[in-house]
Amino acid sequence: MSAGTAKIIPLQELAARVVDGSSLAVGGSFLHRGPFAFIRELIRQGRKNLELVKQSPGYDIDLLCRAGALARARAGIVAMEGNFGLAPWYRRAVETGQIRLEEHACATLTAGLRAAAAGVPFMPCGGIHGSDLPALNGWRAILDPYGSGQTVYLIPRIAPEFAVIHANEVSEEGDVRVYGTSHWDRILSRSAARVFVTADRIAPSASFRVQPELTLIPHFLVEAVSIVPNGAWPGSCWPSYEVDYAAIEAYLVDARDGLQAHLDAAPEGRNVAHA
Amino acid sequence: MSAGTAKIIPLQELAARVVDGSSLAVGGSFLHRGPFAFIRELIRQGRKNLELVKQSPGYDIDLLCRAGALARARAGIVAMEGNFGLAPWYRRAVETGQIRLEEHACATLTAGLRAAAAGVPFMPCGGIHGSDLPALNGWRAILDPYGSGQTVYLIPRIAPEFAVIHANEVSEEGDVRVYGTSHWDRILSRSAARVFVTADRIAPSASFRVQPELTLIPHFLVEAVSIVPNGAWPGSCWPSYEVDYAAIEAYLVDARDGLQAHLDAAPEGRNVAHA
Amino acid sequence: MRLPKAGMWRMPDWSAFSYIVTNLARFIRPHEITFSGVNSALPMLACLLAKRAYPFDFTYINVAGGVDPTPSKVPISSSDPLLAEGSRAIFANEDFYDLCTRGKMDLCFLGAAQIDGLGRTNVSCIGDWHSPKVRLPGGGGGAVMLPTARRAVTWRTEHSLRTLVETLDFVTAAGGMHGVVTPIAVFTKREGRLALASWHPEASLDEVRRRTGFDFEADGAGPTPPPTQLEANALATLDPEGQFQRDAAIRLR
Amino acid sequence: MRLPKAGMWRMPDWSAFSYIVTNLARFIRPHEITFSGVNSALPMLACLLAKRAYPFDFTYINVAGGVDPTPSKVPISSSDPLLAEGSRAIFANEDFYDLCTRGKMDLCFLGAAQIDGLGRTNVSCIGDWHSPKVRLPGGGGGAVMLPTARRAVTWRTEHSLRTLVETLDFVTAAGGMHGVVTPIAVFTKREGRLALASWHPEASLDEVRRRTGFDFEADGAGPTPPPTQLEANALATLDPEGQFQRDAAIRLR
Repeated sequence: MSAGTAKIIPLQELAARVVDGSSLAVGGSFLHRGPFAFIRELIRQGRKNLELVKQSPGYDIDLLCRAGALARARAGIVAMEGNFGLAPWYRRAVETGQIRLEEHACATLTAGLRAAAAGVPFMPCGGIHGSDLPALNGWRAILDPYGSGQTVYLIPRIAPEFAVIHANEVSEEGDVRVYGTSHWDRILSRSAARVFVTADRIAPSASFRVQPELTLIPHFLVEAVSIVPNGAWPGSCWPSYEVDYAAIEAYLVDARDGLQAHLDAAPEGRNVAHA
Repeated sequence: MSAGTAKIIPLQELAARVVDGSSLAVGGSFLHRGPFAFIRELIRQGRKNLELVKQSPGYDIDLLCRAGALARARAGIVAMEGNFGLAPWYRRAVETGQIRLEEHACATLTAGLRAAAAGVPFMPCGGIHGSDLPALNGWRAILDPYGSGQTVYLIPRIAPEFAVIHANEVSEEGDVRVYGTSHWDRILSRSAARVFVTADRIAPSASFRVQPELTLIPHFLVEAVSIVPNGAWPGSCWPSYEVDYAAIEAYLVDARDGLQAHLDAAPEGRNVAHA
Repeated sequence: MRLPKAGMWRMPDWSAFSYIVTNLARFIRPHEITFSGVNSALPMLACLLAKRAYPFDFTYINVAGGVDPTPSKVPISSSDPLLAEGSRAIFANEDFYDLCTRGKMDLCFLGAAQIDGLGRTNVSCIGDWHSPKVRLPGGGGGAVMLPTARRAVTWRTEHSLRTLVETLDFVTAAGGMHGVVTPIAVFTKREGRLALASWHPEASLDEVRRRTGFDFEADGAGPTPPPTQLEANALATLDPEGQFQRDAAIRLR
Repeated sequence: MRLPKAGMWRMPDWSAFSYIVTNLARFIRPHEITFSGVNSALPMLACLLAKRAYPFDFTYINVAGGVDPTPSKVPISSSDPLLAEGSRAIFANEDFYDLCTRGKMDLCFLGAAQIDGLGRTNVSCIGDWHSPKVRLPGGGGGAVMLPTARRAVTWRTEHSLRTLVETLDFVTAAGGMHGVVTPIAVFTKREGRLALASWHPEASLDEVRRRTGFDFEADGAGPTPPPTQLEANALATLDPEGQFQRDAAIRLR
């Protein structure tokens, strides 16, 4: 991707670039700084047969399962978190075989992404010994060829087609800044073939020049950006807004048209996304 | 290491913790933000038989060779840089067998350090095929057990006893902040058993609380810190000072007592280091 | 830990909630690095309690990237960015996992749905993995952190034959389990198996045996020492309205 | 690249310095990611020249972590932090190496002491590695970047039988060499071997053959097109006092 080209497009156009059947790595963790408006837009557009890749999905994966948009998931730990416990529609989707799960530890999923980021076919990962996960996933262990006597598991490369991150701020050119923890967003942005970003707001390019050390993802790794105020709703986006627990409680009510009602309640309207 | 304990000690005491024969990973790159006052202090204290680990050493490794303090080096590329070309005392030390070199590509040295940082015995590294380096170093390649058909080299773990970083600013508690590129300092600080830091100055802890995202190394990974203004001299420490090319030219003159004259010309005095 | 003489104990009102939080906190040791993760409100409270109640220093890091944070309030979600408030660094996910796998994480709190006598955990499923009766959250930190942390401690808000089992439905994680806390008991590992360290003053060795699915040693076990004033005060400060206690809704029986 | 008709060329004053910098710059393509590293003043100048002289956009990243920097002056050291001045991000060493090994680095400039007809390089030693006549800088980026970058280009300030050789003293790096620039010639890889693309207008095919240690094809080769006004102006802006040219001290012969 080249520098300086106008990368800021409406949310609908950004979501429209993800075709049915795509593998999508999603930023944030549980209820925090996830690109949730983008996920909702995928659902509005009726996307199907997606794969989600995320260490700790929750609201996002539950929403995709509820909408019937998901076919596969590679995940470490799945829950609504807060006091909401399990993700009900996700749970049902796995229990009924609606989606195929590849269960990871968060660190094994990360190892697979690191393999993609480093351009190697696998990545060693510590621990795992004694777990049933390797047998389940066909992970191979090898003896250290350098004689330490250690046996270590090799996690195969995980290379999502898309990574979608929600950021606090972006520059006009697509440089990405986040506040607080970056969760797993750094490695997602280095392992996916195409990186999409939604952001609460644009910040002056000059502010990025003053503190380039704060930039998590440089513009040339980013294909396109949408400005979506409150794009992480009903999750938090530190330090701007906290989790909207009432909205999640409402979402969890298993009512007819509950999903549509939730989508309609979302801050991003059809046009809000236009920057 | 625990939080909050007073970690700031004089440079002489910091250097005194490195015993003869230690393996030392050194921060910065070529003439830029290296812990050069610390290296000089090791020489003043007559340290011997050290191993240096660094992707791109130059002035530091040349100084250690000139002083006869070095026995082994694991390095990617060695030069004075600028317009100074090869590092003369290093070159002589290798050509005469005074030191034993393990020649790396910068990325293979990094792979070995990543193995240590991740607690695994080896790390795969892309490229390398067709080079004489694997045969030289006994690196093994394996076929991807997951059937991609790719063969990839595994670099054995490199775990230095010490990493020494020069930073722009530290907090009283030992949190580390640098400006501009971090070079390889992040991975050095995660792969060494003990992390030492020299810094140009102390910055208020409050400033770290305001922008914790700027902290490269959190206090609990740092064993001890010395405040050494101009500690990267004759190298640069962006944005505070540039390379002192005249001092390096003077250093390169092969005069009797030239080394001592250079050490005496260094900004850090015997007592400056006391914070 | 000095135990009061058995039988002498009177304290009708040590809630299961306080029992778990307090006993998790008691695993924290001076000058160590302790970690709390996602879905871990009780360990989060335990770490914050230890910072207030204990006369020693330790490094508390968490899944929100916080390093010895001073949150302005205690969040409901244990991965809330509030847990990095006041932190002088962000130590994000890749960093704390690497810290653990390279053997520098002293104490990790890790969740579990089922625990067996070897201290192995299942957080994956009830029933067969491929056609589960209940799909649980899944792997999380366990499979990598349990075997690589110097000590791992877990907790269970229900102490029963279906949570403390002889045979796990699935082995999600195995390895370095050091301690387990339930509403009525504290187990620590001894010669490779969980052994009873102490029981809730209102419970008894018999009750713990009756409600535990695996066999265990109990030599030297007795009633758990009650919360000190400092522990009680710290928890009161963290949960002034008792909201966390109500939300947790943990019962002894 | 359109070549002027052979023999017609008159331009007595195209310095070897300008020849190398300009022809390195001409390998840069629109909308690609181009990297310059340590010990690489000439490629650094080539990238900065291309930014000024060419009517297209590309991403210039460098070993100082700079991304499309706007340095207030051109540093002597090609790894000087000045090369991140005006950058909106710091893309540090681990990041640009990973970018290259995962196949997303379009063009890498990599140094060499010896180059063979296959475009392999030696930057390690003259003589036997274990008892070298000259110990050279060593591996650097080459062994990993040369085979993984989409295109790698190198340069040599001396064009002679000891720098362009039939047999390397040591193979430091092998793989994706795309082009080589010397004071008198530009080679590009064709069917796995370096082929002459063009020669300095003051040189000739004969001279290039005489001074090259390996055999090469030269079909379609001719005099190198002279610097455009934009290229000449850009270099003049970057080196107004000719300091870099003097320091480089490169001669055609």
